[in-house]
Amino acid sequence: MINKIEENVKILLKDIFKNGDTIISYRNSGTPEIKTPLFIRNKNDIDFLTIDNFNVNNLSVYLSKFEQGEIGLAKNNGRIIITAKPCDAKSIIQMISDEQIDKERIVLVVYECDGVIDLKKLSRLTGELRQVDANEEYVNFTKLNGETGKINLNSVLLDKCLEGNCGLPYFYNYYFVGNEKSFKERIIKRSKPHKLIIQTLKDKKELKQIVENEISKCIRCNACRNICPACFCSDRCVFDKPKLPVELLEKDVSLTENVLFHLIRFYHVFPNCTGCGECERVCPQGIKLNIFYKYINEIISTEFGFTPGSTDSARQPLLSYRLGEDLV
Amino acid sequence: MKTNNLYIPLPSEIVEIKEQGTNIKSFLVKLPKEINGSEIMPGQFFEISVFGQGEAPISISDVFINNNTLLFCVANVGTVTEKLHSLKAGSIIGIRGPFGNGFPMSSFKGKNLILLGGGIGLAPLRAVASYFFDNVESFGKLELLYGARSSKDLIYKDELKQWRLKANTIVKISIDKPEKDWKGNVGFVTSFLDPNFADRSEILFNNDKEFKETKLIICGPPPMINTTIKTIEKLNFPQQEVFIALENRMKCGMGKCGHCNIGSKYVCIDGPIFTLSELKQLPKEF
Amino acid sequence: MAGKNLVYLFLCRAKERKRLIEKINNKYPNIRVVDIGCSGRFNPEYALKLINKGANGVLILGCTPADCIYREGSLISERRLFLAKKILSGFGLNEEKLQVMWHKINEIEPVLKEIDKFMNEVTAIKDKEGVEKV
Amino acid sequence: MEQYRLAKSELKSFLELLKEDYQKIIGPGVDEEDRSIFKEITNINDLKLEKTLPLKPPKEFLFPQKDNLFNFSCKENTIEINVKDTTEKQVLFALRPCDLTAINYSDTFFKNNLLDNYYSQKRENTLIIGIACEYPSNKCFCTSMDISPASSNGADIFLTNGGSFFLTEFISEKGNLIKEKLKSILTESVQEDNSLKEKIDKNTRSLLLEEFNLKKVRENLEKAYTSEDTWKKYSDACIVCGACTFDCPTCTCFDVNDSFLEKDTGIRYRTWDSCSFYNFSLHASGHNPRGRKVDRLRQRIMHKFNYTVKQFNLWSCVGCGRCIAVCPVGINTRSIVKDFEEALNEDK
Repeated sequence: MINKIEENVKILLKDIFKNGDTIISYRNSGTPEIKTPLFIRNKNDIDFLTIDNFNVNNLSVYLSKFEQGEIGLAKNNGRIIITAKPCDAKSIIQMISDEQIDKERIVLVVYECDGVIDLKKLSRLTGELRQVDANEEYVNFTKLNGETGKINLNSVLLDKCLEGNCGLPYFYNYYFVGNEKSFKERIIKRSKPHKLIIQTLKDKKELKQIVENEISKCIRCNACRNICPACFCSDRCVFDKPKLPVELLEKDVSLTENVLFHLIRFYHVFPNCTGCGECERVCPQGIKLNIFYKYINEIISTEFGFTPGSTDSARQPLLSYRLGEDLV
Repeated sequence: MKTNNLYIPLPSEIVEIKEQGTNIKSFLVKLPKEINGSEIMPGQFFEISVFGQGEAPISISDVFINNNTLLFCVANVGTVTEKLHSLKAGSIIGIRGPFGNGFPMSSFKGKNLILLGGGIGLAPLRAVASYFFDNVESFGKLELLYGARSSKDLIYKDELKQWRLKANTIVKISIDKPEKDWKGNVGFVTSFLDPNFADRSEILFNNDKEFKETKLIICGPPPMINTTIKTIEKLNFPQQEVFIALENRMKCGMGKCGHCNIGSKYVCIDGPIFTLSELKQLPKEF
Repeated sequence: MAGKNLVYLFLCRAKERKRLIEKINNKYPNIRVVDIGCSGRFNPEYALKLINKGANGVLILGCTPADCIYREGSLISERRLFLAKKILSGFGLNEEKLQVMWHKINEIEPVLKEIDKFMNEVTAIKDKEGVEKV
Repeated sequence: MEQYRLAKSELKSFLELLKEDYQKIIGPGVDEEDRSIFKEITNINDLKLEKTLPLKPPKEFLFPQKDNLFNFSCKENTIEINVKDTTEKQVLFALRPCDLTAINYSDTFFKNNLLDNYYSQKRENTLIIGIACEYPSNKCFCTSMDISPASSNGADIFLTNGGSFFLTEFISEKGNLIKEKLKSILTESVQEDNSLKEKIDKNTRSLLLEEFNLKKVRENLEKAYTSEDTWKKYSDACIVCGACTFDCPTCTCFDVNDSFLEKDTGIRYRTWDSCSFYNFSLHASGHNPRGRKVDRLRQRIMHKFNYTVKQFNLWSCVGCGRCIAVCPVGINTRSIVKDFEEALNEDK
């Protein structure tokens, strides 16, 4: 179903594309199962675009840092047309409500997706691949030595797709629904999102243990910070300021400094974290960062009734107060 | 300097600190006995350690073999240099070095030297000048063309006065913008190389018009180096006679940490002095 | 390097609380008093860093909302500090080490009483947790 | 260079014999999520030889992410500096030819003209046992960097899988030193063992996804510096994190920093640094010669495929594919290099 959407997306993009615009989408990289972001500036590149279950990246990271030119693209006056899954759209909407990007310059093309593939799960089940493609139900692959095989799509989806809490986007310019039946199924699946691991995190000793052996693996490569759409000042991040008289964080890679790095990044990001799961996906050491984000997101929604990315104008809790809450 | 571990700084005491310009100070420090003073060439640099803060690569400004001291000139631009500026005479710092290739003084013998300095770029050029004054007879003429943003940014003011009186030495100074009680030249330092500038370089345009007997030595901030290279190309001065001191970011000073890597060269061991012809083969990343 | 067994007291309008600060200094040698102008200006990152580095506790003294000369100084930091405490416990650190108290500008005794309570709590935590890691 | 057979059943005692001289044995194992990593092998079933290459390279055991250079204490007017020597001997077990060549490169780099004591001390105390590679990933391209999957250069002892035994070759004198001790569990090797290596080499070569011609790449890269559009095609996606350089076995760049432990005693230490960070080449004046991320991606590729060959006559890329596997946005070093293998496009 999702590859049928690809043709329609290409047709749409070809006729709305004007000179000076930039289209951000996905294309094949040198390895069969990995997709890489594609930046289209002239019309005939649109054919390289691919829409399938391997589009894992959250492209909104290039929007949030668009103006600063370090990670985002250099300034240009045209529009930015971005293809997005519903979960990426949530990040974009949260950025609009954080006034990081202005709505007029964005053309949001959202397409329905039956979930994206977690490459770690895929390689555990299939090993190294020479060729792979996926449809609604199965992933067909050929191994390096030529053997072919087929596995169930649901067995290799990302946890966030299994949870199914990637609701309908609050706003979009174009929305590709795919066929009627699968769209209805997905709406039902999304209506009862189930929580995966949030309940276990109550007792303090267990938490300290998780922090110790998870965060001690951290090699401080900044992948989680730079991929995060909610971490939008990563061009002038407080950790990179070369001239602070007393450095907030030292370059040392000990457990204390690593915990401090994640504490402070976590503290900066959680009000606008939409749970897109990119930080856990990109971590070269496989640290399960989502545990911490889910834990704090649950507190904000119960305490302040605020879920990031739900609307494009909600005032996030930290910027406001209410008399008589006596929280502290 | 053959201690087995080149990362270990040698303790050295600050003898005297002098204000030189807006947030620039010169530091006279004791030369540790493990370092042989006569081996130190102009254009080389030392890694100065402020313990607890870090290290900064500072080019050698002068070597006084007799009273065993070294002179450095440091601008307060980073965390280490800021801490260094807060120190008083008598406190202990660490120095490591000398690193870098330095100017090939022996190949300069018998030639005229033009020193083109920008702002604090005069610091390493002073080492060249004092080498010239120590062996005046084996060189041609010395001409110092020195520019700075404002009169307050000029360093070694009293030394400049003494150099004017020395034999076959010419000193020309200019500042970027006119100031109230400034009677000297006004304009960028590259204007000295411009043929129709009033106070233009004497060696280039009178004594050695074919540029056969002259070495051009440049030290200053990257923007100044870029504009100077353009004017030199206009003059078509022979490129292998132009010696440029680069100032890339450095951490180890021994070609290991990779910060000063340009193309296949490391500025700290293959430089910091490069001839213009060498620089042309490297990517423009300085 | 952050203080082994040190407690940091961030308070607002230090100029008007001189007598209180004197009392604290000679009563508790291991409390570091820091003037931050207004408790709304306190950046919880400092608390996260200090507690993570092994400090005993961080205490923030702000004005009561009615008494606050910046009208909403202490209120602004209310939610921020609450969520900072949650993050501390989310990372397995002890959230009781970070406390906030609001008092009128001229109160001395109630503040000292609350500081005593905090110091006992904090030392109790410290003994339970054993040696501090820095 | 004599060859012996080490029966796989004897592997357990092989490791125990090594343990007598070397305190630590590090080899490929798996973490709790079945991801292959290098870890300390305490007993035989920690060892997992059939997995793909561990993502974090063995360089962390020779050039650790954080290395204390020295401790200092500032007394009244003297500075006391002392360096802690490492005397712990370790074995790096079952390294594949790509990691062997990477260690060979970092040996040359750290020992070239000014010696780096910290690296060379650890390197002296390390015995390297290589193994022929039979489980490549679809990101590997070691054959394009003319490394054979069964090449033993760089190893002290080299094992080649022969079904029920390992063909064991003692190559360096450090390897021969402990040969006597291991003799008891080795058996004579037979003539047809010699064909084992070509068989593995041919089989692994057939599994690789694509190759490129290194000589043409190097020539084209000479002129490729200014073709910005080709570089931009890849660097636009780059998020300038340091994952590719931290997981690269031949990346040796580091940063040096001080920190105070007590009132006036502290340490100077070095940590890994990455040329894709903005601060890497930032001058104190604020000028940054590689300010844009396209400059930094170009620096990484040019350094690996052009610059180091001029300095040390050695490639500083071993085609292990870790930078491809670990890149958060799927930038593929191999396809960048293949882009430059064909003729240079016209926007020179």
